[in-house]
Amino acid sequence: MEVITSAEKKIITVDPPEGLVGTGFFATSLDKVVGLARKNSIWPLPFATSCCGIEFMATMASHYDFARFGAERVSFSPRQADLLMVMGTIAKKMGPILKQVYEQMAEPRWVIAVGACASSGGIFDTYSVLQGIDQIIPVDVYVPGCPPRPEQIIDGLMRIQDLVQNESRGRRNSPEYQALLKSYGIETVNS
Amino acid sequence: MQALSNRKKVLEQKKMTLVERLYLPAIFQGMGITLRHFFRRKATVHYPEQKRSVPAVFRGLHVLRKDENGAERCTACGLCAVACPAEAITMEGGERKAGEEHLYREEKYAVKYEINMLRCIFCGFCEDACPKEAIFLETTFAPASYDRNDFIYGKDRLVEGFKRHELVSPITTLKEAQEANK
Amino acid sequence: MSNVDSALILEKLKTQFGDAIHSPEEPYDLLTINCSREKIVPLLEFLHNDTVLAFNFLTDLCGVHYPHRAAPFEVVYHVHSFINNIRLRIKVAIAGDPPKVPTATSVYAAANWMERETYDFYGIIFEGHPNLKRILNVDEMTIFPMRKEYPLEDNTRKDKNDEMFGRDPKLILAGK
Amino acid sequence: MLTSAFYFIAFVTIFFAIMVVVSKNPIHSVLYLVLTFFCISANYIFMLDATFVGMVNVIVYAGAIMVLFLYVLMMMNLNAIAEQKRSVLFKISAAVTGGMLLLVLVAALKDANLQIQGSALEAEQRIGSIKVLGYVLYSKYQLPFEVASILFLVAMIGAVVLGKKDNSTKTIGIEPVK
Amino acid sequence: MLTNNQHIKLGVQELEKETMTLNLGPTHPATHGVFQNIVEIDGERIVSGTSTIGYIHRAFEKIAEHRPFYQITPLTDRLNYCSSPINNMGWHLTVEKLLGIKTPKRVDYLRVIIMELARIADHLICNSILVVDTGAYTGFLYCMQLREKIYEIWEEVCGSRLTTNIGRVGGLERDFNDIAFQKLENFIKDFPPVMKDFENLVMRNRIFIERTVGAGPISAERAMNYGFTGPNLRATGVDYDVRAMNPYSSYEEFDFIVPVGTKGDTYDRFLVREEEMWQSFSIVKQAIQKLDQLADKTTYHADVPAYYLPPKDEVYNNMEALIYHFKIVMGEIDSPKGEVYHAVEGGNGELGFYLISDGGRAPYRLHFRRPCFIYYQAYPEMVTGSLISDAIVTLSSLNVIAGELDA
Amino acid sequence: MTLLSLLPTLILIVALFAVTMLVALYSTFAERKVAAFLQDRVGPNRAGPGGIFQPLADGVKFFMKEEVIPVASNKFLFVLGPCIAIMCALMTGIVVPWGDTLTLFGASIPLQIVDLDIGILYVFAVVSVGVYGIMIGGWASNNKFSLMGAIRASSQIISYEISMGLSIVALLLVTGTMSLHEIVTQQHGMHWNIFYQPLGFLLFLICAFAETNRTPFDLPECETELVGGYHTEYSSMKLGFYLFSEYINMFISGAIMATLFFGGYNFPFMDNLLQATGSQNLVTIIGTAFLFLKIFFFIFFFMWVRWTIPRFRYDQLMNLGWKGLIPLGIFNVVATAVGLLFFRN
Amino acid sequence: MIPQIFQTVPIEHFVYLSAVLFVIGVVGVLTRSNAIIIFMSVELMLNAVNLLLVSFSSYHQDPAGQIFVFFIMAVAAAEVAVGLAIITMIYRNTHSVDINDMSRLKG
Repeated sequence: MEVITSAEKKIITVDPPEGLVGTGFFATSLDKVVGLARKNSIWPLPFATSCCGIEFMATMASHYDFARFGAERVSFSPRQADLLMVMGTIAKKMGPILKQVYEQMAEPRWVIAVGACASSGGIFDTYSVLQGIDQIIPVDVYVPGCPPRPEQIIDGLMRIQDLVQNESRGRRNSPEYQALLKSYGIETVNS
Repeated sequence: MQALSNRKKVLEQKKMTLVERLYLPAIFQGMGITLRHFFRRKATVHYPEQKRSVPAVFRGLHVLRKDENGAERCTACGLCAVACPAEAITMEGGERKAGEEHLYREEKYAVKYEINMLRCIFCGFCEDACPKEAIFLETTFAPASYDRNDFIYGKDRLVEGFKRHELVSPITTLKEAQEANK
Repeated sequence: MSNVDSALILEKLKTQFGDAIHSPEEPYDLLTINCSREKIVPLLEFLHNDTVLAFNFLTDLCGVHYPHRAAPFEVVYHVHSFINNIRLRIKVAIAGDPPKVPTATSVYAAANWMERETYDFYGIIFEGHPNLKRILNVDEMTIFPMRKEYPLEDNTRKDKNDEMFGRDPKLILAGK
Repeated sequence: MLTSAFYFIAFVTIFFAIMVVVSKNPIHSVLYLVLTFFCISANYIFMLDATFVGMVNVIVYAGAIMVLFLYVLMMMNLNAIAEQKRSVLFKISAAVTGGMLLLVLVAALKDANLQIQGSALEAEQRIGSIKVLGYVLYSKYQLPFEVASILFLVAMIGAVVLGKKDNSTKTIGIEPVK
Repeated sequence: MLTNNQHIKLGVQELEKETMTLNLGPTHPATHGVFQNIVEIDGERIVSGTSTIGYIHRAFEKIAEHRPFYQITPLTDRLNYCSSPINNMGWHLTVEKLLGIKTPKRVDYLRVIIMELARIADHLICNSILVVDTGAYTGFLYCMQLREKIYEIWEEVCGSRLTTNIGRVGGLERDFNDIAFQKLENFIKDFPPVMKDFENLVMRNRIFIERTVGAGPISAERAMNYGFTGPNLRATGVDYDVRAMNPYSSYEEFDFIVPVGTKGDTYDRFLVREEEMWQSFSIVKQAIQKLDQLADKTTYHADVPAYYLPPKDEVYNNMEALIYHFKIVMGEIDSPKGEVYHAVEGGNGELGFYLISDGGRAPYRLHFRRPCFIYYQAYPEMVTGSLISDAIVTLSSLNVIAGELDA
Repeated sequence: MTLLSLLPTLILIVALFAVTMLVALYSTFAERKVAAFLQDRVGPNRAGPGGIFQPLADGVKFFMKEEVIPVASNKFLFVLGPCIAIMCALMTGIVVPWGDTLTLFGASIPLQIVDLDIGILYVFAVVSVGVYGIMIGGWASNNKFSLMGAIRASSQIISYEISMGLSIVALLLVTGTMSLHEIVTQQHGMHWNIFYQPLGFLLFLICAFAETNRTPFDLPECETELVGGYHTEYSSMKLGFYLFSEYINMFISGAIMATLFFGGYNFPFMDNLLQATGSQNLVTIIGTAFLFLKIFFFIFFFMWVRWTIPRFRYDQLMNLGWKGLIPLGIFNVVATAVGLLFFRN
Repeated sequence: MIPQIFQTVPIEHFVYLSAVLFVIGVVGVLTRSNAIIIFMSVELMLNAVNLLLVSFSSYHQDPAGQIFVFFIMAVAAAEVAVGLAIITMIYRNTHSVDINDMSRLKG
């Protein structure tokens, strides 16, 4: 049993249910292969609302080249994306839309909160701004900075890659994960 | 409308010439340009293996500096917290006890000093505000992490000497800048 | 490039509108006049249509809240004459609950959203506006957030100690 | 083997054809019709050795005409509109009419002289091949060919004129309500 | 005869409604930010549209009433984040106007360099995104490389790439160092070839011309009535430019032209922005020349000890400096009561700051005249009757920055 | 017809299937690399040495991704759409002559699965059916963007099929046969059709762009307007099928273009080589290699164009098709006919 | 080369098949009220005739039958182009493609 450090959310990747996957060589190496494959093929959905979006453009651009990680196919359709990159301020008016986009994404999905605004509200501690997107959707990785340098965004992606690589295939069906989603009031499609 | 200043210059939309109407010349010209880039040296910096240089003044992660004797400079005056537009700094002052002179330079010091890196916008006002040159923004970064509690940086991670997350190499020299475009 | 200056504008306006225009000032070289609520649209129309003045451009429109004044709200118009390159600030003080002022959309199309924004922030009703509803905030909002009595924060933030910033959290919660 | 293949294809063709008529959703109808055409083309190609006609059938009917139908249906977004229901009596009478027509057709064609000519059996050339068809088409049937192309041209122009959106014609047929 | 057919609805409105409602945004890829356009389309043609904004409303103006003057600079950074330095400078110029500070020539020139680089950066983003929206992605990346060079210069001066927080009341935070000038020189060397490449890629390409000519046109009268400023107004043929009409920061000494278009369509906006970039480039070169000619090589802020932070070593040794330091940081500087409006030519047009000060720590009221917010309301009118593709290129060419739009 | 005699054909089919898939798989990788290089970037390089496992990673990810079928969609058709798309893409390859004959174990095996005497028509038929995949998928998604993508796709493909047909008609006037094998054989010895039909080739090329939905004709899926176009609602391998079929189509159109206009597996000094070595097998293999070289060039060309120029607007695309290419196509047919009349003898 | 099918499947079966298809088309025309489906039923009838023509042509080894199929296809294509244009036009005006609604074009 491996615990991914997340005190707030307590995401625990549990061992897959017995009988479904044994501990045999095949299952574990399949897990590994799938992990490796997913890791190198993360298609981001840039939910860019403000300044961080411009830095994301810089990350996509030649100098930093997000593509090196297999992540250059930006898919604006939530169905096709693996990673929701929330970049920029999420106002309360935007919150439901963000949640809807998250719900539309196909499992497995990951979320990265890029920049101060998305992670915590940043300097905008105001009546109209959501103080961190983790109030409405579960977040896997936070990237600090306002806006973060492209290096930091890439760093965040690499954190995600670590997470992706080590995730067991059973995690998305585990009761813990279902409970996590339920705590956010998100309907799960598969169960 | 009449010209408002003597600087006006009208840009006419030129009619397309016959050659331009044929699509292909412009397309081939464009393809020539992209092909030239195809063989050009790539601009990409292979982060994380290679790191781009940033200037020494870059506003990265905060450090609480010590003086030449290894004593903490901070005196918990709170100016940095006041200057912080994101209200990300929290501190608690304490009186220096006898025998701690080698640890703290002034009579007052920060018992607790926390910066919420998720709130911080790295504007550098704390550095400007500090009268003791204690807080300083380095060229390193706060790394991404899985847990938001991980971003409350206490003194353990702020005081000078803590191993930093080196994302970029620190200083650009003039010579490097001159060579940058060769 | 032309001889239109503050004095001329003022003189023209005085002859046209008389007492509706009052207390002109010129802080930082920008002619500022106060106008009564009833005359503001005719005034803007006059400024817009007058061939000499030709204030063809509405630069800005915003509200200000002075809770301690008799007329607690003020709508400030900045108009600009491109040809004469001169700006003019017009202020309309309004009292009443809700505060009401006629809309300038008939003169300047640009006023549309600016008035909606002002309504959104201060609750100033622009009478005759084609689509006066909230623009920046959610429709469900009940307060007019820019009024001085409402706090900036919604107090959901937990990661700071207000005393650090010279504020007493209790007072803030009480809306002071 | 070929015989059973024929009966299989025939059965499938009839099934799809019936589905065309009974499907509620016009888009499904179109798709079933496409399948029907495929089956008929399969008949041409595999049973009747008329490959060229078969291919042209696919290209023209499945590839062009039915795409056009589908296009029009999608553009109108017609699946949302419920079709008016005909009465059961009407349907029964239609079916009876159809059945009687079938009887007549079968009766009429049953006694046609369907002997295969002996000479044809020994023919060297495949009559379905492009060479033969081309030769016949451009010699014996040249005039009809030309006429058909003129018909095409006229139809094309007609379609363009009809389909052209003109604001002045927008109200045709609307006024009569009084 | 027809009355029996109850299901036939012959109301004209019913018949007219053969349109489909399409929702562009708030997360549609073409919006490049967040705002919503609900358009009624008939086939591919837009019949009507409405815009909804406010999806990243951050209450700048309310925050500004709670922050001391100097802490408003980071807010302005996030207003039009494509050209933050212009916003910074605009704000500082406003405060300087309020406080009556006159900046030295060298400061003016340095500021001009920074602002014109910002304008180039802004227009680069806008034009290259326009080209991306027409389908050609590559030009965008060439432009982004150039933009990266501008970032490097800013970084050298202020220590940050995008949200620069550049400048202080009375001057700049620090002087340009040699590396900055060297990078500036490199930029001057790099700019023409990259721009030529970019222009050759699309400017006379028939596909691009046909996509943009006639897309989202607006007449000069309507544009002025709608409060257009900046390149979008200039594209309609009105040469209104704050730099030329009400020069600030010594712009009157520079030799530049104000390019205007003729039809006010997307192609005109593209052309105007392209030409403005060349003009900005020439201004930067002139500014460097002027800096060379100045005898003064070290001044980077006005001599206003009450408003400009003293150097750190003085804070220790000089009582007066220490007092000023505390006063400035606490935001307790002496500011006069008064109202001031100051405008600069931002990336998108006249960026105005209407500041009411009651002599207190924070502005009593600070209103931003955000050009995007004002001209974006014309968008439904501009796209009505055009195709969806036109609407999208029009949107990109208007360069609507969500941060500035929603404030 | 014994099973043994079918064996080479079966092997050929399997090999063709495998090669097509492989080429398509690596075309996705090549696309990303080419795009990156044209844009001064390096492209994917983390999955395996130089990133060569990138397509495999994508494939595995697709397979392991959750299948989302929108509630409001028509489930059967929703699944059927991508299947049709990829099936039609795969079907075309069987009439293409991939090489001359190989002689193995005494039996001569032509490197073409079937040599239809109406091969071109077959290609045409399959291509025209391929649009159903897009239309059905787009319609079944029950999403407005998808529907618009589907509508655009159908009208675009119908329109461009006409000019494609016209360019082929002109070509057929020259070749006098519809069998792809014969067309290739005729071009033996550098009598490539491109020299006789330059305009026809240009038309065919443009139409090939349109039929494969590549920029500048990628309106059905143009992401800045329609989010994802017809495949907006698709996730996992069903999306993979759509993306894949695009690359297979590119590969096949490259093959068809090489076959029709660039001599197929013919290469310069073919006869000399045959004389010198006397080994037909060697020549065949080199010929096949040359064919693939030509195809790869076309694939590169497709990508090169895509990453260089903007896309058309819907009405401009129609204008170009109906008012530009079709008249040109007709002109080409007439000119070819006149030319043949005067110069053939 | 003669199709093998001649030996096993009598031509009557093709006749019956096309007759059935034709009748299905007729029934479709009679029962449905959606103009487009009626149109499609007509196409089905045309195809039934085509099938018959091709089978006769094959069995009799006479290409004329297949030539006629081409003419039928040409006519069908022309008919579809014009017909669909008319339907589109009607739809635009009445927002319906129901033939019952079209009756009011009269007045």
